[in-house]
Amino acid sequence: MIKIKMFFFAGARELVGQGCLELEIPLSSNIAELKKILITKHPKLESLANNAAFAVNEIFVTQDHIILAEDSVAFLPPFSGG
Amino acid sequence: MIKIKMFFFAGARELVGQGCLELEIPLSSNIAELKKILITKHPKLESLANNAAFAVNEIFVTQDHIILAEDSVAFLPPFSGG
Amino acid sequence: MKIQLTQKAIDHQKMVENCRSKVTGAIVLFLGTVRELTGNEKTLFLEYEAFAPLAEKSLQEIALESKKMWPIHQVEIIHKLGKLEPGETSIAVCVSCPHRAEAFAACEHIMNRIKKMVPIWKKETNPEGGSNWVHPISKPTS
Amino acid sequence: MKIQLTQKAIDHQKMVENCRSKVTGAIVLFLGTVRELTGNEKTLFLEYEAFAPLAEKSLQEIALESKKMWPIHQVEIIHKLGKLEPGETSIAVCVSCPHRAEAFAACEHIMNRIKKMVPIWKKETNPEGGSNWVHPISKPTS
Repeated sequence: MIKIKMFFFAGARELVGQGCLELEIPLSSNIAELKKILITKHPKLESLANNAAFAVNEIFVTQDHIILAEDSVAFLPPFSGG
Repeated sequence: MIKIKMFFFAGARELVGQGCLELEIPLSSNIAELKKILITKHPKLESLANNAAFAVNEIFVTQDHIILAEDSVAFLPPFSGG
Repeated sequence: MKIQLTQKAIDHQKMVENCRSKVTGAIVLFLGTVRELTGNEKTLFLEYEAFAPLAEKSLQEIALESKKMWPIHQVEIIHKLGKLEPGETSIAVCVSCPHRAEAFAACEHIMNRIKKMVPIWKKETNPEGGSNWVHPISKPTS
Repeated sequence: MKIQLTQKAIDHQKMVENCRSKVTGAIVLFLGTVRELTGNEKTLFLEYEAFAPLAEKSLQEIALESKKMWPIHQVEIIHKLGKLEPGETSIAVCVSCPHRAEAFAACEHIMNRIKKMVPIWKKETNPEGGSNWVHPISKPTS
Protein backbone atom coordinates (compact mmCIF):
# COMPACT_ATOMS: atom_id res chain seq x y z
CA MET A 1 0.00 0.00 0.00
CA ILE A 2 1.06 3.58 -0.65
CA LYS A 3 -0.14 6.84 0.83
CA ILE A 4 -1.42 9.59 -1.45
CA LYS A 5 -3.14 12.96 -1.03
CA MET A 6 -6.54 13.38 -2.68
CA PHE A 7 -7.94 16.83 -3.54
CA PHE A 8 -11.61 17.36 -4.39
CA PHE A 9 -13.18 20.37 -6.06
CA ALA A 10 -16.61 21.94 -6.51
CA GLY A 11 -19.43 19.35 -6.44
CA ALA A 12 -17.01 16.53 -5.60
CA ARG A 13 -15.68 18.47 -2.59
CA GLU A 14 -19.23 18.95 -1.30
CA LEU A 15 -20.15 15.28 -1.79
CA VAL A 16 -17.02 14.08 0.01
CA GLY A 17 -17.40 16.71 2.69
CA GLN A 18 -13.81 17.90 2.54
CA GLY A 19 -11.39 19.28 -0.01
CA CYS A 20 -8.40 17.19 0.94
CA LEU A 21 -7.78 13.78 2.50
CA GLU A 22 -5.05 11.17 2.81
CA LEU A 23 -5.70 7.80 1.25
CA GLU A 24 -4.00 4.40 1.14
CA ILE A 25 -4.16 2.58 -2.17
CA PRO A 26 -2.46 -0.57 -3.52
CA LEU A 27 0.99 -0.16 -5.03
CA SER A 28 0.90 0.47 -8.82
CA SER A 29 -2.75 1.54 -8.89
CA ASN A 30 -3.72 3.64 -11.88
CA ILE A 31 -6.36 6.38 -12.08
CA ALA A 32 -9.10 3.97 -13.23
CA GLU A 33 -8.45 1.80 -10.18
CA LEU A 34 -8.35 4.83 -7.88
CA LYS A 35 -11.77 5.84 -9.20
CA LYS A 36 -13.21 2.47 -8.17
CA ILE A 37 -11.73 2.84 -4.68
CA LEU A 38 -13.20 6.33 -4.38
CA ILE A 39 -16.64 5.20 -5.55
CA THR A 40 -16.63 2.35 -3.02
CA LYS A 41 -15.89 4.81 -0.23
CA HIS A 42 -18.22 7.53 -1.53
CA PRO A 43 -20.92 5.96 -3.72
CA LYS A 44 -22.41 9.38 -4.46
CA LEU A 45 -19.25 10.26 -6.39
CA GLU A 46 -19.96 7.69 -9.09
CA SER A 47 -21.63 9.91 -11.67
CA LEU A 48 -19.10 12.70 -11.27
CA ALA A 49 -16.18 10.24 -11.21
CA ASN A 50 -17.21 8.80 -14.55
CA ASN A 51 -17.03 12.28 -16.08
CA ALA A 52 -14.16 13.73 -14.07
CA ALA A 53 -10.65 14.59 -15.20
CA PHE A 54 -7.68 13.82 -12.96
CA ALA A 55 -4.42 15.59 -12.31
CA VAL A 56 -1.37 14.24 -10.52
CA ASN A 57 1.00 16.79 -9.04
CA GLU A 58 -0.76 19.51 -11.02
CA ILE A 59 -0.50 17.76 -14.39
CA PHE A 60 -3.48 16.29 -16.26
CA VAL A 61 -3.21 12.50 -16.54
CA THR A 62 -5.10 9.73 -18.34
CA GLN A 63 -6.94 6.72 -16.87
CA ASP A 64 -3.91 4.42 -17.15
CA HIS A 65 -1.52 6.73 -15.32
CA ILE A 66 0.20 4.87 -12.43
CA ILE A 67 0.02 6.68 -9.11
CA LEU A 68 3.15 6.82 -6.93
CA ALA A 69 3.56 7.21 -3.17
CA GLU A 70 3.16 10.78 -1.92
CA ASP A 71 1.46 11.87 -5.16
CA SER A 72 -1.11 14.66 -4.96
CA VAL A 73 -4.12 13.55 -6.97
CA ALA A 74 -6.85 16.03 -7.94
CA PHE A 75 -10.41 14.92 -8.73
CA LEU A 76 -11.74 17.46 -11.26
CA PRO A 77 -15.48 17.36 -12.04
CA PRO A 78 -16.61 18.62 -15.47
CA PHE A 79 -15.55 22.27 -15.78
CA SER A 80 -17.94 25.21 -15.87
CA GLY A 81 -15.63 28.19 -15.91
CA GLY A 82 -15.76 31.11 -18.29
CA MET B 1 -31.44 69.88 -69.95
CA ILE B 2 -31.86 69.71 -66.19
CA LYS B 3 -29.77 71.13 -63.36
CA ILE B 4 -28.40 68.83 -60.65
CA LYS B 5 -25.99 69.13 -57.73
CA MET B 6 -22.96 66.85 -57.76
CA PHE B 7 -21.07 65.95 -54.56
CA PHE B 8 -17.59 64.42 -54.62
CA PHE B 9 -15.77 62.68 -51.79
CA ALA B 10 -12.24 61.66 -50.86
CA GLY B 11 -10.03 60.99 -53.91
CA ALA B 12 -12.78 62.10 -56.30
CA ARG B 13 -13.10 65.43 -54.50
CA GLU B 14 -9.37 66.03 -54.83
CA LEU B 15 -9.32 65.09 -58.52
CA VAL B 16 -12.25 67.38 -59.31
CA GLY B 17 -10.83 70.15 -57.11
CA GLN B 18 -14.08 70.79 -55.27
CA GLY B 19 -16.59 68.89 -53.17
CA CYS B 20 -19.74 70.27 -54.78
CA LEU B 21 -20.71 71.70 -58.17
CA GLU B 22 -23.81 72.36 -60.24
CA LEU B 23 -24.15 70.48 -63.47
CA GLU B 24 -26.50 70.49 -66.48
CA ILE B 25 -27.34 67.11 -67.94
CA PRO B 26 -29.84 65.93 -70.57
CA LEU B 27 -33.36 65.15 -69.37
CA SER B 28 -33.85 61.49 -68.37
CA SER B 29 -30.14 60.73 -67.97
CA ASN B 30 -29.35 57.77 -65.77
CA ILE B 31 -26.31 57.22 -63.57
CA ALA B 32 -24.36 55.39 -66.31
CA GLU B 33 -24.86 58.36 -68.64
CA LEU B 34 -23.92 60.82 -65.91
CA LYS B 35 -20.67 58.92 -65.42
CA LYS B 36 -19.78 59.41 -69.09
CA ILE B 37 -20.48 63.13 -68.82
CA LEU B 38 -18.29 63.37 -65.70
CA ILE B 39 -15.43 61.44 -67.32
CA THR B 40 -15.56 63.72 -70.39
CA LYS B 41 -15.25 66.77 -68.13
CA HIS B 42 -12.71 65.20 -65.75
CA PRO B 43 -10.83 62.41 -67.56
CA LYS B 44 -8.83 61.62 -64.41
CA LEU B 45 -12.06 60.43 -62.75
CA GLU B 46 -12.39 57.47 -65.11
CA SER B 47 -10.81 54.76 -62.98
CA LEU B 48 -12.61 55.87 -59.82
CA ALA B 49 -15.90 56.35 -61.68
CA ASN B 50 -15.84 52.77 -62.92
CA ASN B 51 -15.59 51.58 -59.34
CA ALA B 52 -17.68 54.20 -57.61
CA ALA B 53 -21.08 53.87 -55.99
CA PHE B 54 -23.67 56.60 -56.44
CA ALA B 55 -26.31 58.02 -54.18
CA VAL B 56 -29.21 60.29 -55.13
CA ASN B 57 -30.70 62.39 -52.35
CA GLU B 58 -28.81 60.27 -49.82
CA ILE B 59 -30.05 56.92 -51.10
CA PHE B 60 -27.83 54.40 -52.91
CA VAL B 61 -28.90 53.92 -56.54
CA THR B 62 -27.98 51.59 -59.41
CA GLN B 63 -26.55 52.45 -62.84
CA ASP B 64 -29.98 52.64 -64.50
CA HIS B 65 -31.49 55.07 -61.99
CA ILE B 66 -32.97 58.11 -63.78
CA ILE B 67 -31.81 61.45 -62.41
CA LEU B 68 -34.36 64.22 -61.92
CA ALA B 69 -34.00 67.99 -61.90
CA GLU B 70 -32.66 69.39 -58.60
CA ASP B 71 -31.40 65.95 -57.49
CA SER B 72 -28.34 65.81 -55.26
CA VAL B 73 -26.04 63.16 -56.67
CA ALA B 74 -23.09 61.83 -54.67
CA PHE B 75 -20.04 60.26 -56.32
CA LEU B 76 -18.72 57.70 -53.81
CA PRO B 77 -15.30 56.18 -54.54
CA PRO B 78 -14.58 52.68 -53.14
CA PHE B 79 -14.91 52.83 -49.35
CA SER B 80 -12.04 52.45 -46.92
CA GLY B 81 -13.67 53.11 -43.55
CA GLY B 82 -13.38 50.96 -40.48
CA MET C 1 -28.82 50.87 -30.32
CA LYS C 2 -26.37 53.71 -30.74
CA ILE C 3 -24.73 54.75 -33.99
CA GLN C 4 -22.31 57.64 -34.05
CA LEU C 5 -19.78 59.44 -36.22
CA THR C 6 -17.52 61.53 -34.04
CA GLN C 7 -14.46 63.77 -34.12
CA LYS C 8 -13.60 62.80 -30.52
CA ALA C 9 -11.67 59.86 -29.09
CA ILE C 10 -13.89 56.78 -28.83
CA ASP C 11 -14.78 55.81 -25.25
CA HIS C 12 -14.96 52.01 -25.56
CA GLN C 13 -15.27 51.59 -21.80
CA LYS C 14 -18.59 53.40 -21.93
CA MET C 15 -19.75 51.33 -24.92
CA VAL C 16 -19.12 48.11 -23.01
CA GLU C 17 -21.02 49.37 -19.99
CA ASN C 18 -23.93 50.42 -22.23
CA CYS C 19 -24.06 46.89 -23.68
CA ARG C 20 -23.73 45.07 -20.35
CA SER C 21 -26.97 43.58 -19.02
CA LYS C 22 -28.26 40.94 -16.67
CA VAL C 23 -30.06 39.09 -19.46
CA THR C 24 -26.98 38.48 -21.63
CA GLY C 25 -23.90 36.40 -21.00
CA ALA C 26 -21.54 37.70 -23.66
CA ILE C 27 -20.15 41.04 -24.74
CA VAL C 28 -17.81 41.34 -27.74
CA LEU C 29 -16.00 44.60 -28.41
CA PHE C 30 -14.05 45.16 -31.61
CA LEU C 31 -11.64 48.07 -32.01
CA GLY C 32 -10.05 48.96 -35.32
CA THR C 33 -6.81 50.80 -34.60
CA VAL C 34 -4.44 52.73 -36.86
CA ARG C 35 -1.37 50.76 -37.89
CA GLU C 36 1.94 52.49 -38.33
CA LEU C 37 3.03 50.10 -41.08
CA THR C 38 1.07 48.77 -44.06
CA GLY C 39 3.47 46.38 -45.75
CA ASN C 40 6.62 48.51 -45.92
CA GLU C 41 4.76 51.81 -46.08
CA LYS C 42 4.96 53.91 -42.95
CA THR C 43 1.93 55.96 -41.90
CA LEU C 44 2.35 59.24 -40.03
CA PHE C 45 -1.37 59.79 -39.66
CA LEU C 46 -4.72 59.01 -41.27
CA GLU C 47 -7.61 61.30 -42.10
CA TYR C 48 -11.10 59.84 -42.22
CA GLU C 49 -13.91 61.48 -44.19
CA ALA C 50 -17.55 60.38 -44.42
CA PHE C 51 -20.64 61.16 -46.42
CA ALA C 52 -22.19 61.57 -43.01
CA PRO C 53 -25.97 61.31 -43.56
CA LEU C 54 -25.64 58.21 -45.73
CA ALA C 55 -22.90 56.70 -43.55
CA GLU C 56 -25.11 57.00 -40.48
CA LYS C 57 -28.05 55.54 -42.35
CA SER C 58 -25.90 52.63 -43.58
CA LEU C 59 -24.62 51.91 -40.08
CA GLN C 60 -28.21 51.93 -38.79
CA GLU C 61 -29.21 49.44 -41.48
CA ILE C 62 -26.29 47.16 -40.70
CA ALA C 63 -27.18 47.19 -37.00
CA LEU C 64 -30.85 46.45 -37.73
CA GLU C 65 -29.97 43.69 -40.19
CA SER C 66 -27.73 42.10 -37.55
CA LYS C 67 -30.48 42.27 -34.95
CA LYS C 68 -32.61 40.17 -37.30
CA MET C 69 -29.83 37.59 -37.69
CA TRP C 70 -28.80 37.21 -34.02
CA PRO C 71 -30.43 37.74 -30.61
CA ILE C 72 -28.60 41.01 -30.03
CA HIS C 73 -29.53 42.74 -26.81
CA GLN C 74 -27.55 45.92 -27.39
CA VAL C 75 -25.29 47.16 -30.19
CA GLU C 76 -23.18 50.31 -30.42
CA ILE C 77 -21.10 51.45 -33.38
CA ILE C 78 -18.86 54.52 -33.26
CA HIS C 79 -16.55 55.65 -36.09
CA LYS C 80 -14.05 58.41 -35.56
CA LEU C 81 -13.52 60.93 -38.36
CA GLY C 82 -10.77 63.48 -38.91
CA LYS C 83 -7.13 63.01 -38.10
CA LEU C 84 -5.94 59.81 -36.35
CA GLU C 85 -2.48 58.77 -35.31
CA PRO C 86 -1.02 55.24 -35.13
CA GLY C 87 -2.48 53.29 -32.22
CA GLU C 88 -5.72 55.30 -32.11
CA THR C 89 -9.16 53.70 -32.40
CA SER C 90 -10.85 54.49 -35.71
CA ILE C 91 -13.88 52.28 -35.17
CA ALA C 92 -15.49 50.47 -32.27
CA VAL C 93 -18.32 47.93 -32.43
CA CYS C 94 -19.78 46.50 -29.25
CA VAL C 95 -22.46 43.80 -29.09
CA SER C 96 -24.13 41.92 -26.27
CA CYS C 97 -25.95 38.60 -26.79
CA PRO C 98 -27.17 35.76 -24.57
CA HIS C 99 -24.30 33.48 -25.67
CA ARG C 100 -20.79 34.01 -26.94
CA ALA C 101 -20.97 32.37 -30.38
CA GLU C 102 -23.74 34.78 -31.36
CA ALA C 103 -21.87 37.79 -30.02
CA PHE C 104 -18.68 36.92 -31.92
CA ALA C 105 -20.59 36.21 -35.15
CA ALA C 106 -22.68 39.37 -34.93
CA CYS C 107 -19.74 41.65 -34.15
CA GLU C 108 -17.60 40.23 -36.96
CA HIS C 109 -20.50 40.41 -39.41
CA ILE C 110 -21.12 44.05 -38.53
CA MET C 111 -17.45 44.87 -39.15
CA ASN C 112 -17.43 43.04 -42.50
CA ARG C 113 -20.52 44.93 -43.61
CA ILE C 114 -19.14 48.29 -42.48
CA LYS C 115 -16.01 47.77 -44.57
CA LYS C 116 -18.13 47.07 -47.66
CA MET C 117 -21.21 49.23 -47.27
CA VAL C 118 -20.48 52.49 -45.49
CA PRO C 119 -19.35 55.64 -47.36
CA ILE C 120 -16.28 56.46 -45.27
CA TRP C 121 -12.77 56.93 -46.65
CA LYS C 122 -9.28 57.26 -45.28
CA LYS C 123 -6.28 59.18 -46.56
CA GLU C 124 -2.81 58.05 -45.53
CA THR C 125 -0.01 60.54 -44.99
CA ASN C 126 3.54 59.21 -44.75
CA PRO C 127 6.46 60.75 -42.82
CA GLU C 128 7.77 62.38 -46.05
CA GLY C 129 4.50 64.30 -46.35
CA GLY C 130 3.16 62.27 -49.27
CA SER C 131 -0.48 61.29 -49.01
CA ASN C 132 -3.07 59.26 -50.83
CA TRP C 133 -6.67 58.26 -50.53
CA VAL C 134 -7.27 54.57 -49.99
CA HIS C 135 -9.79 53.39 -52.58
CA PRO C 136 -9.56 49.62 -52.63
CA ILE C 137 -10.66 48.55 -56.10
CA SER C 138 -10.52 44.79 -55.76
CA LYS C 139 -10.84 44.07 -52.07
CA PRO C 140 -11.27 46.20 -48.97
CA THR C 141 -8.26 46.59 -46.71
CA SER C 142 -8.64 45.66 -43.08
CA MET D 1 0.97 37.92 -22.30
CA LYS D 2 -0.90 38.19 -19.03
CA ILE D 3 -2.88 35.42 -17.36
CA GLN D 4 -4.62 36.03 -14.09
CA LEU D 5 -7.10 34.56 -11.63
CA THR D 6 -8.43 37.29 -9.39
CA GLN D 7 -10.94 37.99 -6.65
CA LYS D 8 -11.29 41.60 -7.79
CA ALA D 9 -13.48 43.20 -10.47
CA ILE D 10 -11.92 42.79 -13.94
CA ASP D 11 -10.59 46.04 -15.42
CA HIS D 12 -11.24 45.44 -19.13
CA GLN D 13 -10.33 49.02 -20.00
CA LYS D 14 -6.79 48.35 -18.84
CA MET D 15 -6.67 45.05 -20.75
CA VAL D 16 -7.57 46.81 -23.99
CA GLU D 17 -4.91 49.48 -23.43
CA ASN D 18 -2.32 46.77 -22.72
CA CYS D 19 -3.20 45.09 -26.02
CA ARG D 20 -3.26 48.28 -28.10
CA SER D 21 -0.21 48.81 -30.29
CA LYS D 22 0.94 50.68 -33.38
CA VAL D 23 1.77 47.46 -35.20
CA THR D 24 -1.71 45.92 -35.00
CA GLY D 25 -5.00 47.01 -36.53
CA ALA D 26 -7.49 44.98 -34.54
CA ILE D 27 -8.34 44.43 -30.90
CA VAL D 28 -11.09 42.00 -29.85
CA LEU D 29 -12.29 41.93 -26.26
CA PHE D 30 -14.65 39.24 -25.00
CA LEU D 31 -16.45 39.53 -21.68
CA GLY D 32 -18.41 36.69 -20.15
CA THR D 33 -21.02 38.17 -17.84
CA VAL D 34 -23.33 36.59 -15.28
CA ARG D 35 -26.88 36.06 -16.52
CA GLU D 36 -29.79 36.42 -14.17
CA LEU D 37 -31.82 33.79 -16.02
CA THR D 38 -30.76 30.40 -17.35
CA GLY D 39 -33.86 29.04 -19.04
CA ASN D 40 -36.50 29.66 -16.37
CA GLU D 41 -34.06 29.36 -13.48
CA LYS D 42 -33.25 32.61 -11.73
CA THR D 43 -29.74 33.16 -10.40
CA LEU D 44 -29.13 35.30 -7.32
CA PHE D 45 -25.36 34.95 -7.51
CA LEU D 46 -22.61 32.65 -8.73
CA GLU D 47 -19.51 31.39 -6.93
CA TYR D 48 -16.48 30.48 -8.99
CA GLU D 49 -13.81 28.12 -7.70
CA ALA D 50 -10.58 27.06 -9.41
CA PHE D 51 -7.82 24.54 -9.02
CA ALA D 52 -5.60 27.59 -9.26
CA PRO D 53 -2.14 26.27 -10.15
CA LEU D 54 -3.48 24.00 -12.89
CA ALA D 55 -6.01 26.58 -14.10
CA GLU D 56 -3.25 29.15 -14.55
CA LYS D 57 -1.06 26.64 -16.32
CA SER D 58 -3.95 25.65 -18.62
CA LEU D 59 -4.68 29.29 -19.45
CA GLN D 60 -1.00 29.82 -20.25
CA GLU D 61 -1.03 26.82 -22.57
CA ILE D 62 -4.16 28.02 -24.34
CA ALA D 63 -2.61 31.45 -24.88
CA LEU D 64 0.64 29.95 -26.20
CA GLU D 65 -1.22 27.54 -28.48
CA SER D 66 -3.22 30.47 -29.89
CA LYS D 67 -0.05 32.46 -30.52
CA LYS D 68 1.14 29.61 -32.72
CA MET D 69 -2.12 29.60 -34.68
CA TRP D 70 -2.52 33.36 -35.24
CA PRO D 71 -0.22 36.40 -35.40
CA ILE D 72 -1.20 37.58 -31.93
CA HIS D 73 0.65 40.65 -30.75
CA GLN D 74 -0.73 40.69 -27.23
CA VAL D 75 -3.17 38.51 -25.29
CA GLU D 76 -4.60 38.90 -21.80
CA ILE D 77 -6.92 36.52 -19.97
CA ILE D 78 -8.42 37.29 -16.58
CA HIS D 79 -10.94 35.08 -14.75
CA LYS D 80 -12.69 36.29 -11.64
CA LEU D 81 -13.20 33.83 -8.78
CA GLY D 82 -15.43 34.03 -5.73
CA LYS D 83 -18.89 35.52 -5.61
CA LEU D 84 -20.35 37.25 -8.70
CA GLU D 85 -23.70 38.91 -9.18
CA PRO D 86 -25.79 39.13 -12.37
CA GLY D 87 -24.22 41.55 -14.86
CA GLU D 88 -20.68 41.13 -13.51
CA THR D 89 -17.76 40.05 -15.68
CA SER D 90 -16.59 36.52 -14.86
CA ILE D 91 -14.02 36.29 -17.64
CA ALA D 92 -12.30 38.68 -20.02
CA VAL D 93 -10.13 37.76 -23.00
CA CYS D 94 -8.42 40.48 -25.00
CA VAL D 95 -6.37 39.91 -28.16
CA SER D 96 -4.61 42.20 -30.62
CA CYS D 97 -3.64 41.10 -34.14
CA PRO D 98 -2.65 42.82 -37.39
CA HIS D 99 -6.08 42.18 -38.96
CA ARG D 100 -9.56 41.68 -37.66
CA ALA D 101 -10.36 38.17 -38.91
CA GLU D 102 -7.38 36.82 -36.97
CA ALA D 103 -8.32 38.72 -33.83
CA PHE D 104 -11.92 37.43 -33.88
CA ALA D 105 -10.84 33.85 -34.58
CA ALA D 106 -8.14 33.86 -31.91
CA CYS D 107 -10.36 35.36 -29.21
CA GLU D 108 -13.22 32.96 -29.91
CA HIS D 109 -10.85 29.99 -30.02
CA ILE D 110 -9.36 30.97 -26.66
CA MET D 111 -12.84 31.16 -25.11
CA ASN D 112 -13.86 27.78 -26.54
CA ARG D 113 -10.70 26.20 -25.15
CA ILE D 114 -11.14 27.81 -21.74
CA LYS D 115 -14.64 26.35 -21.44
CA LYS D 116 -13.32 22.86 -22.20
CA MET D 117 -9.84 22.77 -20.67
CA VAL D 118 -9.56 24.90 -17.55
CA PRO D 119 -10.36 23.51 -14.07
CA ILE D 120 -12.74 26.23 -12.92
CA TRP D 121 -16.28 25.62 -11.67
CA LYS D 122 -19.32 27.69 -10.84
CA LYS D 123 -22.04 27.18 -8.29
CA GLU D 124 -25.42 28.81 -8.85
CA THR D 125 -27.51 30.08 -5.96
CA ASN D 126 -31.16 30.94 -6.62
CA PRO D 127 -33.30 33.50 -4.78
CA GLU D 128 -34.82 30.73 -2.60
CA GLY D 129 -31.35 29.90 -1.29
CA GLY D 130 -30.99 26.63 -3.21
CA SER D 131 -27.65 26.10 -4.87
CA ASN D 132 -25.92 23.65 -7.16
CA TRP D 133 -22.60 23.16 -8.83
CA VAL D 134 -22.67 23.31 -12.60
CA HIS D 135 -20.98 20.18 -13.96
CA PRO D 136 -21.97 19.94 -17.59
CA ILE D 137 -21.77 16.27 -18.53
CA SER D 138 -22.67 16.37 -22.19
CA LYS D 139 -21.91 19.90 -23.33
CA PRO D 140 -20.43 22.96 -21.61
CA THR D 141 -22.80 25.83 -20.84
CA SER D 142 -21.93 29.24 -22.20
